[in-house]
Amino acid sequence: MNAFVTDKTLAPAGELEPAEREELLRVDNVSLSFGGVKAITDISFDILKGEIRAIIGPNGAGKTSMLNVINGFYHPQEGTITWRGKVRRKMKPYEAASQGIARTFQNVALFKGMTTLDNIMSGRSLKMHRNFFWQVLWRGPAENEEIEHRRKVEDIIDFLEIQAIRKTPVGRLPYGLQKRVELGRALAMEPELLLLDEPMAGMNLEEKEDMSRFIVDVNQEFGTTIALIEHDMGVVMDLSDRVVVLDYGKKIADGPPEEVQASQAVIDAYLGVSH
Amino acid sequence: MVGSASASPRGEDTFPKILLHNAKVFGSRTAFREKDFGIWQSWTWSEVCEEIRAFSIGLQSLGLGAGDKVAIVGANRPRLYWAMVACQAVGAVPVPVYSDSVAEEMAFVLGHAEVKFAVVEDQEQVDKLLSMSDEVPSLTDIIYDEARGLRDYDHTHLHDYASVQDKGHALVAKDGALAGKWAEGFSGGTGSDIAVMLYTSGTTGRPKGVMLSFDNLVISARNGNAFDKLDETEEVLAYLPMAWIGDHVFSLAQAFTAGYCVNCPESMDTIDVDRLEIAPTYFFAPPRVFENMLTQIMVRMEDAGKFKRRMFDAFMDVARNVGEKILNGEDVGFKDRLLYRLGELCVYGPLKNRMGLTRMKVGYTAGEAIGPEIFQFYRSLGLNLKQLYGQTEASVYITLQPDGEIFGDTVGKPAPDVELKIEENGEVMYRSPGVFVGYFKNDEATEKTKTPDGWVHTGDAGIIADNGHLKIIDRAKDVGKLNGGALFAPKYIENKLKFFPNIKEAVAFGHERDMAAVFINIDLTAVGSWAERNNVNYASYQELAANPDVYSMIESHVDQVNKDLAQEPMMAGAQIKRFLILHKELDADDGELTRTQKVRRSFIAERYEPLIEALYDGSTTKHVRTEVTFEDGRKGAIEATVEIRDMTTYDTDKGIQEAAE
Amino acid sequence: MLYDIFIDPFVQMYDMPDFFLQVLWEGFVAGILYALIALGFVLIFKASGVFNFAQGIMVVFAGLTLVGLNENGIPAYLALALTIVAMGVLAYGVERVVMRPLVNQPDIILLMATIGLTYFLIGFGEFVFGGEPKQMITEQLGLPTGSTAIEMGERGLIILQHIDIAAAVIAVIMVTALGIFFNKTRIGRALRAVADDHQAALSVGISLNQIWAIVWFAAGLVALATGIMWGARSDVSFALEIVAFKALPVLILGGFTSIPGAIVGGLIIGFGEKIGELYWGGLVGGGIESWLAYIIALIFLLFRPQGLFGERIIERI
Amino acid sequence: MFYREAGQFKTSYKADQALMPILQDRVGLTVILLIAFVAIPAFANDFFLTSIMIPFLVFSLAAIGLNVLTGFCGQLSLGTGAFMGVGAYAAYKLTTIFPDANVIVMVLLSGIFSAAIGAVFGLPSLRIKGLYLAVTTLAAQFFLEWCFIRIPWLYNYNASGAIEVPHREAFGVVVSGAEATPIVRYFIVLCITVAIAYLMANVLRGRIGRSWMMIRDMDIAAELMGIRPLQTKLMAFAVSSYICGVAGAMMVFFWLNAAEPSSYSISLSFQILFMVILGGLGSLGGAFMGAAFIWILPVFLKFIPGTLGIDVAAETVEHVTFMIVGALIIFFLIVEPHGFARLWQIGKQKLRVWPFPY
Repeated sequence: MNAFVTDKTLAPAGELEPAEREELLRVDNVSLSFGGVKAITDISFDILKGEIRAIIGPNGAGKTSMLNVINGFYHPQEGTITWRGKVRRKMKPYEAASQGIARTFQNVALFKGMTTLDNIMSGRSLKMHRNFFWQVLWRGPAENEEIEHRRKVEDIIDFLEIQAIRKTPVGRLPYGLQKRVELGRALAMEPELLLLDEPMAGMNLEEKEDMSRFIVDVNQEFGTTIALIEHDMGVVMDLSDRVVVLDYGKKIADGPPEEVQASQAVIDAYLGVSH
Repeated sequence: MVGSASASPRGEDTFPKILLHNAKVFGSRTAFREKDFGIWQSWTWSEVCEEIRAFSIGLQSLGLGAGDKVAIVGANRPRLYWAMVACQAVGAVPVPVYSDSVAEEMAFVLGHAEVKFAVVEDQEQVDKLLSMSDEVPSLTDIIYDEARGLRDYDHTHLHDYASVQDKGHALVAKDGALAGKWAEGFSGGTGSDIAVMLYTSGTTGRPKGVMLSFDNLVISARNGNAFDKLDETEEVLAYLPMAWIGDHVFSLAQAFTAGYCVNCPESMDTIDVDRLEIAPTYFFAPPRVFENMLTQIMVRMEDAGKFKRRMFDAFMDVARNVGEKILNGEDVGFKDRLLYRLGELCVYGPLKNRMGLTRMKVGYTAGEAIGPEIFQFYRSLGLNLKQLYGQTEASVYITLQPDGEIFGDTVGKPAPDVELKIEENGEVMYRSPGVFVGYFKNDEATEKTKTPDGWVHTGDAGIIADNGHLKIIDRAKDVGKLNGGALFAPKYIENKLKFFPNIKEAVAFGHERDMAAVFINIDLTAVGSWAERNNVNYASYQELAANPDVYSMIESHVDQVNKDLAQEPMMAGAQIKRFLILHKELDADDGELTRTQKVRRSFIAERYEPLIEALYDGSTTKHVRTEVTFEDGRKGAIEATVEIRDMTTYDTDKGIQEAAE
Repeated sequence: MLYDIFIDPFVQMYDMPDFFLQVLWEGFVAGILYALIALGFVLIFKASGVFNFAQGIMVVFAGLTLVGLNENGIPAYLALALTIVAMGVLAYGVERVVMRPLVNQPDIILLMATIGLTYFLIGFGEFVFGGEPKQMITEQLGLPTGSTAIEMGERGLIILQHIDIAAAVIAVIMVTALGIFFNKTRIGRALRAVADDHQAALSVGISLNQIWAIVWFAAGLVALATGIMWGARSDVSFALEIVAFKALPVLILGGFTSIPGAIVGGLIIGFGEKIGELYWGGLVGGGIESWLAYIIALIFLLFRPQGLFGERIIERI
Repeated sequence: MFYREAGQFKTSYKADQALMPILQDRVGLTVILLIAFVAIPAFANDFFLTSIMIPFLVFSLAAIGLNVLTGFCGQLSLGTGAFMGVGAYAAYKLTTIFPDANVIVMVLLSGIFSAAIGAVFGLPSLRIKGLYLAVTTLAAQFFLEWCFIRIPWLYNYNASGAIEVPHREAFGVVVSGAEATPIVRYFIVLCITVAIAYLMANVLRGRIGRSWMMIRDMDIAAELMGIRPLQTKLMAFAVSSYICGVAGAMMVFFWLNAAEPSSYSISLSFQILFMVILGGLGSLGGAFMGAAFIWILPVFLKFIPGTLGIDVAAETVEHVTFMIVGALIIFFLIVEPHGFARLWQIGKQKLRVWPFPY
């Protein structure tokens, strides 16, 4: 008799089994070294559209280098990267950005001289096109464009619940909020693939919970594919659909969280069994 | 058009009708603002009318009809206010609910009110309602304002606010006559219809649903507007819970009848900034808000440089001396006037500016007693802050302080159209056009509260002072009588004592006894700093409390209270004859206070029985042993010999009466 | 045209080897002086990370003080000693008044402060000694003056100024002395510790302030030597300030923290400049000496941004 | 304290993003503009206009130019003097080639040449950063200076090697050459400076300005967000050099009347750099404050001995001025490394939150 009781279940709308998902990015046999020091050795894995993919591993396992390879900051000596079906070897970071790869950084890399609002607005740079002439005049097209993007940015500010710090210079914010602003900046790019480098490092429990919620919401609300590096295993197990584990630049496991957690190689790596 | 709303005092009698009127008269004036997405999104009266109409018609198409109840849950948002009027337009009754109340209580209210629809703020509220759908079988549909996180929910009985409005728009577009039909629908409504149901969280028992008619609200609101000369140019900030009668009257009833603009803040975190930006002209806050603002001012000034602090202190002294007098239009010397002007430039003006109260025409505080010092502070800055006494059952207004007749210890004169009387037992009773229709599904309670001829029991004891102002002294049920027949209001006496910074707690005894006597707890911080200044050494609370100098200091305070009491004919009989300073601090860990730091009178009476005896048997000292719980949870006992002092009492004609032994 | 650029100069070099060798010598001497100025920069940069624009003016200031004292009747050697004292006072003053309050400020602010110091020293120097160029007291200091001509058989002769030889010798002595100072003495090792890691230096218990005063003093001594040599070749004047900018390209080639780098960089710039000016300068009207060094450095930077002796920079995020 | 912001709220993004969202700021600016456009022309004498106001405005504009590059885009430049020189020589050649054209237009066009040359010298900025970049700009400085000396075509083969501003009229008034009145020059310089400052404020608050600041604050992050470093830096070089070029052209056309290569030497570069640093990196208002300090203070100092009745040789005054300026620079760097603009910001913030400390 009460319509609600029966209908209130959450419908997992649009959720597909991993196998049915389209491949967004594939890394094939990638190796990277700096002057003889091998950072990454022969790593292959893929990221499927719409999933949350975690990359984990002990310190110095090459996780951040992997992200740097994906968004074109480092160029691997060997191997290929396939992005939306197209193979690429070399790519400038700004090209990666324009193709829809955004990221956050391990040690917050915000623009310190700007406010929260401007930092997030900077994420819209690629989507704004008014040229110098219009910018100089301001009134008219440039101003309208600015307002149009300001609206989008305000959506993000609302989404991340950072209204109160909108006009605060980011340098003055506590660390946890800076991380949130950085996420906002990456979101402003409306990326297809969002790379998060230790989004919860240095946060307290409450901040971690908030951040986890935001990450899940981003994934569900905008359908953004997310690849994240994280040390907190609890978070990784909760959030991610699949996990790839690196150790000393090599891949040692890949699969759903439960499976990876049970893998002997992973346990060894984390307990520091010598090689 | 200024003042036009009050020029036609008895115009439209329901909010939907007033809405149409406002859309016509104030069409392009801003009616609502909400800080959202970084700017103040604004709606004019005609836009608001559009919005409400579309939503209302949308609701109708979802099956909402006359007599249905609709829960309104969420923070202050224009859309939620509109939802209330939209419901009223189709004959439904909105039931605003405290959005932060625990699920159990909310479930009771919604179930009791038999709500059919609920209009809520966001996912959090939706989840809460879904979780209690078993207890609220009448609930069929939920409408939410913010879609975030709700994308994947089943939408058969869940609707986006905008989609409901779209439905309304579409229907109007299809059938041009619909808008007219909609207006016709409520044109037959009358002022005696139920406008809204507000649940009061009684101190005991289940919440009761107070049914208020349009007449209650509209007439009260118009009276309020006329009393403070409010018109369509006012700006208010809507930040208090929507389920509270105060907010309902200030942000809806008065806003509609006067046509002024209601501003909703961005979030609770930004309220200070939002208030600063809007600078409301009509401001309402419970005392704790004013207390917090004052504390913030003081804390910040602590960090200021020496020069600024000196300047601040100096000008605040000036303000304390002459500020209120200037505000009240009294005679003040030229030099003081000049200094005050200078202070206005350097301190008061900037201070008011930072608080966002620069434009405040009139401000009210109510809900509980405000500390006289806090009240004075704001008034001395030149802010027209006033007190009022009201209740949900009265549609707020019972008494108001008229301009120029502001006294810290009274709550004002009866509001327009309000009749007031004091019962034999001291209880205040009133009768007014705002008196509620009744409690929903609770005739028993209605009969208990409202007499057949329309008088309402407030539950508060009070007295009417010589100048005609009402003074609330205590809860009626706590007021007792001395054996001599004099009225004994313990809380009144305790509060008077507690206004002294040196006194932290006081417990008064006297009901069915020969005289009034009190236990006193000194304030360790205040008295401690006094001790430091005067080189008084002490090792513990107990030692400080027993210090003769401290005793003398407290004695002088008690004496002052007695003098004050002697001024009031009704209270003069219950002057304090004896007092003692307790050897330990009253503590919630020992069960002497509630967790909200309220005195548990009966428990204390039992626990300190020997001391009470000593108060009444005339002894001057008493040795006691008390069980205590230490902070680490260990139990122990402290022993002390407590001194008891006799006090002088005064005649009403100020003559000194010998202390009765 | 192409002939003028690519062939003719080399033909000339072959045809007139005496002239070419003479040019090389000139370049060598100029290079030594550049290297000495650069050495002053390196000392301070190594220990405090400050790019000391005032090094050039310190050279002028040291020279002027020496000459000025002598002009007022103070014997040369005593004047030299007093000048050394003056440089010590300057070093102490700079440390107290400029460096200490500005510790931990961004590079550009420190750079600006040294430019401010330059202004101050120019004003002060001119105020005390007047703006006129002065003759260096070469003879009084016992430095050689004459010149030696080396015959090259039938192909002409090369003239070597003795003062230039002395400059080269002094430069070598200074570099060696500094090398020993840095590697063998306690203070020298402390200086290196500071350069490597300020925190570590502090934890070892070395006073940063002392060290800064010492390096500024050392840089002052280098400036004095430079001033004497340079002054002996031309005049002691404020024009030298512009020459001091040449230390920048030298540092870019040699790296900001390397003493051998400063020497090698100085020589490259010295040779390059003289050869470029004399064999190619004529093609564009001469005077290219004023900018050639920067262009050399610029081209160098584009291909090896970390300098000759620097390690490859790996950017991290 | 004078900022009473209560009741100033924004109902549109347009108002929220205005250059001066606070009413009191707008009033203040209006007052300053009124003084500049009305009070000064009405009351100032020729000396004040020629020796103080005109150079002050010219230097302010140059400082804005350098600030765009160094303050907003984070690229250190020591070649400002030479870029100003390019503007001056370009304007000189333009007005020689087109004698009938409006010389004000020529001055504005001359900036395009320095923009082009600035962009060329900005090319290395892709690979070179910080102090290293300063060296490449030094290359520009010395190379261009050399060009001004060695290419006689640039100065019309004058025997003196200097450029002398010809007599030109525009809108029926003599605007350049020896006969141009100070008041006319003042208005031209004022209008151009104010206009460019306003237009730059527009650029700086929009996408382009933001991309510069992104590069300045964290170039790697900027690149990973889709900013093309070379394009962005070159644009900063070009815009900066344009403004400097116009300032350089104004310097000779409306102030000095004649200029030789040494007018645009490295010491001018340093002077402008000081204005920017002391005024405050990354602040347009700071450029004006810095220019006022560096230009007006020495003029002021020169008059002090005279007014005190002390007889001192002009040279000595000059030397002492140098010392004082140098010492003050160090002093202000120590007191507030972020310049007058920051001092102003702090003061303003204090006034806004008055009487509170924060």
